Amino acid sequence: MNILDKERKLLVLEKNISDLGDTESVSKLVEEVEKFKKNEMTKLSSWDKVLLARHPKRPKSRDFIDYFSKDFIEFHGDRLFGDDKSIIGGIGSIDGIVFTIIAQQKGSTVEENIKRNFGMPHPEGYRKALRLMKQAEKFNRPILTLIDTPGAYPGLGAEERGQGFAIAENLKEMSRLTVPVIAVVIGEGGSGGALALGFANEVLMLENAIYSILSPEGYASIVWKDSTKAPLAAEQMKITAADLKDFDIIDEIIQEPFGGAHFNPELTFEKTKKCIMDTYYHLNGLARTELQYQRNAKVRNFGFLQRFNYDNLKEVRK
Amino acid sequence: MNILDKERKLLVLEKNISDLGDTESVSKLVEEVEKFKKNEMTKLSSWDKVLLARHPKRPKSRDFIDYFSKDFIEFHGDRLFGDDKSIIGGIGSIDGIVFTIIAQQKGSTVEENIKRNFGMPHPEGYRKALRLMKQAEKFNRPILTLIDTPGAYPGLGAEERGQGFAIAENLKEMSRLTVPVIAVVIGEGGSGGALALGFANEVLMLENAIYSILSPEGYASIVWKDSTKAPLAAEQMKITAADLKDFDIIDEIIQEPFGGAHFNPELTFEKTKKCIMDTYYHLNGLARTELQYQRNAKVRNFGFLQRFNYDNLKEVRK
Amino acid sequence: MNKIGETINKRKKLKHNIRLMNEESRVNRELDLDIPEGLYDKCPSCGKLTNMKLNIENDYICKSCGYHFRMRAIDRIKYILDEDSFVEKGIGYITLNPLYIEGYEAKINKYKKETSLDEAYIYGFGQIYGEPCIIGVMDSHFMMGSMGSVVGEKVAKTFEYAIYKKLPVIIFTASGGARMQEGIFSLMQMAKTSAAVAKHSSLGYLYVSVLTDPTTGGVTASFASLGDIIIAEPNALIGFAGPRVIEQTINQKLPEGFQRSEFLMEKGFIDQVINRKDLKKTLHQILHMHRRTI
Amino acid sequence: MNKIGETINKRKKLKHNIRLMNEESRVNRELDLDIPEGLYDKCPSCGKLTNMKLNIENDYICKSCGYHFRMRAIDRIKYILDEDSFVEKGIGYITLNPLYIEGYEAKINKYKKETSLDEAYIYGFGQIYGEPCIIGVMDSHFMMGSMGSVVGEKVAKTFEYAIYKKLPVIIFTASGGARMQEGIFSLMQMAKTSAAVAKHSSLGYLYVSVLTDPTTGGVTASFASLGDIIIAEPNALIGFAGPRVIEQTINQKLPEGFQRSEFLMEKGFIDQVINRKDLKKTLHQILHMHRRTI
Ligand SMILES: [Zn+2]
Ligand SMILES: [Zn+2]
Repeated sequence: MNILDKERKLLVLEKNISDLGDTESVSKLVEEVEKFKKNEMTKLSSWDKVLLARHPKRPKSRDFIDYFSKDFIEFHGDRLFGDDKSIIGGIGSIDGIVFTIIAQQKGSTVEENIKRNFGMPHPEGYRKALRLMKQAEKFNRPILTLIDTPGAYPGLGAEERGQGFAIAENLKEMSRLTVPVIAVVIGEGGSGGALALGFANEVLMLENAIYSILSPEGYASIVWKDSTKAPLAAEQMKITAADLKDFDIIDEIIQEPFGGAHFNPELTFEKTKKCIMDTYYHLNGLARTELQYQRNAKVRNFGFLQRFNYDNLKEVRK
Repeated sequence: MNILDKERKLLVLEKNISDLGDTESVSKLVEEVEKFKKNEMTKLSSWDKVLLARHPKRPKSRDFIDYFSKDFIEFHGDRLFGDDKSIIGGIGSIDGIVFTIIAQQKGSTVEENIKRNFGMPHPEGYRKALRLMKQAEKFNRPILTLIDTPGAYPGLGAEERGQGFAIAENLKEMSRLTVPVIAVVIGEGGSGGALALGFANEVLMLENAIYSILSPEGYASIVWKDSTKAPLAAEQMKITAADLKDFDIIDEIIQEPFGGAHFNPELTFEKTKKCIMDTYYHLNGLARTELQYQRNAKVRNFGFLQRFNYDNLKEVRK
Repeated sequence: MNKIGETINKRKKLKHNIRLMNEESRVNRELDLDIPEGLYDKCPSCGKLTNMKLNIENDYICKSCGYHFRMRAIDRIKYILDEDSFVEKGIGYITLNPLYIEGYEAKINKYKKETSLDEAYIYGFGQIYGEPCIIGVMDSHFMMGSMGSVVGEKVAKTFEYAIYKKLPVIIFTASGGARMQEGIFSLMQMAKTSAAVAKHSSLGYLYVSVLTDPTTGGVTASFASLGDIIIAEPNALIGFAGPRVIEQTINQKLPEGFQRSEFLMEKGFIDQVINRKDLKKTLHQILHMHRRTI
Repeated sequence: MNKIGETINKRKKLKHNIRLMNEESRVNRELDLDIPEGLYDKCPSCGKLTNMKLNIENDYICKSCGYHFRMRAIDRIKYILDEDSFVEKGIGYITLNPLYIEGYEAKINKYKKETSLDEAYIYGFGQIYGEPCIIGVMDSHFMMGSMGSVVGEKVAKTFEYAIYKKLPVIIFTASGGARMQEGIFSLMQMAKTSAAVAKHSSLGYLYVSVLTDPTTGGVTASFASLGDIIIAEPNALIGFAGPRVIEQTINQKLPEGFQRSEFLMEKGFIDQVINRKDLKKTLHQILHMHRRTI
């Protein structure tokens, strides 16, 4: 039984209770629900987290932004080719500090999902992001990115207009930024399409978010020629916040409420905001060149490898 | 009789001479030709220069480049959308100095003209130019631009992809360059489409080239609702090298051989090259910030206006 | 120039609150304009006859169809800036006739009289809900807002003054392009104004460009397109080449909405299309959010 | 891996002139490879059976159709660099198995044996007609040239070594993308290598990227696309998403030539498509013309 089945069962149980009204059997049922919550719904497999990260009711970037910032102004377009609606960009103040906010946006409805291309950016989306990052650099403004994408869109137009080139350019230019860059993986962090907004000074991640080099389905179909083995792949690939914190790839895990972010969005937003602002004030002490140095030094260390030492001294770097 | 008619007549006269072979009437004809050359073909109206600037046989940018530089390597593309063939860019050494060379290219044949879009760039052409200028800046390499365009292309795609934005961006970024920029108007310098390669430290101009805010035909059809009055417009608009030198808008006039550049391309190339290299060595003494300052100071002074002085002192700036 | 322009021209007695004074100016220009009660004009968009006074009270927007009337520079300043906050700079430039075009001076004088402006552009210091900025406004009623030497010079001065004052710049553009009558000098204003933007920008100051109907030609291909933030009013014509030139070139009709604000936003060139009613609020918000850097 | 790869694998006795030595290396790897006379193989492009030795003598280009065979890294180095000029750097990295994927180590060992390489990428100092540079070459015969931690580390080291030596970098790419088996670590190599390019570039040094068949995925979306000058061999597959993924997404066949070098040049992403026979000459010329800045 995965988390979605459990969630459904919980709703049935709770409905039963409210149907009963104020009878004696209620207390028994309440007890049962509490037991179910405690024993079943808190044990999440990697696959459960994949399901939660993609949950249709999970709050989207725009929901976070609207909670964080009452004065968010959206800026459109890459000044080159188009305005990619799968990436939202603009400025907004969070607790009095003006941030450049750049976020991948999935839709909450079918229509919005089509408009947002299911959160899968084209090159013009990444170029809009880069334009706004350079703007932030000009005004010495911190950058907040929210990551929630299945990946960069693999289509004709995207390839024609240089998807790989756009992502690479972002990575190169992000390494040059001298303002604080904070990235938060709020849902799916899919591949290079996520990393193109994720080269940050600090990477935060929601408890049930995932971040991976390809989708578990993709992995399963390559390795086992069977995409239904995705749950197994999810386990093997180490894509949860806890796994990535172990690897030191991310810096902070933001706890989600019981049942996942959508069980209590406000609480999720509040915790996320707190974590962002703590991180901001932590980074704010650094000089501009130090911010650039710190961001690059961090990435420079990513890798899991060993180098043969001829004096038989082994050095492992993780 | 305009210069093209005169040119045709000259060819007829010369043919007559060679048809006659070695007879007595030859010397008389030769005399007549010389008289015609001296009295008729050296008096050029502004419209004659327009015709020469657009002469189908007039050497094109690529001919200049091939003469200047034996090792020219062309670099294609804007890294964003396409490779505009109406602008050629690349690097080549001229007398041992490596330049970034960027040039508008008309075709010599109908096919080439179609391929080159008659020398009328799209935004991707200007963005390719900008990319290569920034590359030159990185490598501290002087920039040579050759200008020969009727104007930026006024089409659907060009507008959709931000023709005005691309030209403006070039002007802004050219003002920031700290390497020597030398522009040569070799044929038609048409409007903002020409200026987008023409914001230089020194602007050279071939004797029979033109440089104008719009075509004489365009001017005539706006002012007199009659595009056949273009010759009159050409006179009024002050678009020849001599006019612009008088206005201090350009810096040097490169003399063309008798009959125009196409009567002796090699000589034209050689003179142009000499003028470019003289200018280069003149600019080469300046520090990088001085180069930027000089280029901007020059443009800052462009304008023909007066300011009312309340002490009745009038100050004229040209 | 559309009808509404001519109409607004005739206002002569309406009280206005714009101070057109600065320390160097002894020139005081007559700016009292009025529209007679009960004057009706045709809306260029929906064609309805409407009471001009009512439209003006409705933020210069047609009550019937939402059309944004082309505003005069002085009306724009009055509309956007805080009362009494405007201090005009750069007064006293005189347009010359470098190419000796017959009738150019007369034309300029006619527009001067009609608009009570020196040229197609005015600028100065102002405040938007208390936030200071340097503001520049083009006026399409002055020779279609075309950019000659004086306009170019004043635009450059705008940025230089902003650097001196360490302030952001807001420019409202409205232009048919370069001013033909000044030939190559007009063309060079594109480089001059772009260089001025570059300098202001390199020092870290904000520049907001507000494109209004129409913004075409050399102005589009220079300072209008170079804002850190580019805002457009709804349905404004914005382009490099004019629609007629394009139609002649491609030999077909342009599609509906081509080169309009909304189209350009879709194509990635405009940050936001903003209704005139929300403009002041948005500009204030932008200025406020960039205050740290001033 | 195509047939020619396997074939070339078998070369064991052919004398070669590449020194794989450097001051820190006591590891001497067996690189003597040979192709028996009279070995024939099928060209992947035209399908003709051709004598491999003849093709190799023809610069690894099919005599019949001009197809550029995928080259092994060591052959590329031998082919592009001056004789005896190569000094390999960054020897001794060991690929680990961070996700404990069953069989990953065995796979790596198999490729090591087959290719005589540590990993899918080698780099070092070299000269092209006397012009010094730091050269890096990916090898698609080693696990499809996929980029894991070791490849990413060595690419980063390439740029760092070039900074130390104040030299330009040339990298020949050939990769199927990120190495799945190393999960998130592979992904992070994209940022690491891009940052290394940025640092080298900020110091004013030249980086020439040469894209060979195939260059896809994470390598395309990082250092491969970041050359000051980007060259491609003819008809190389170059893209971010693989053709099969795209076909599945859009549910139709890709057009002929899509994602090939010539297509990408047309789309503005490649400076020049250069035939292998002209490559060394062109690279030399580029290095020579950038010498002033070294
Ligand atoms: Zn109306
Ligand atoms: Zn073949």
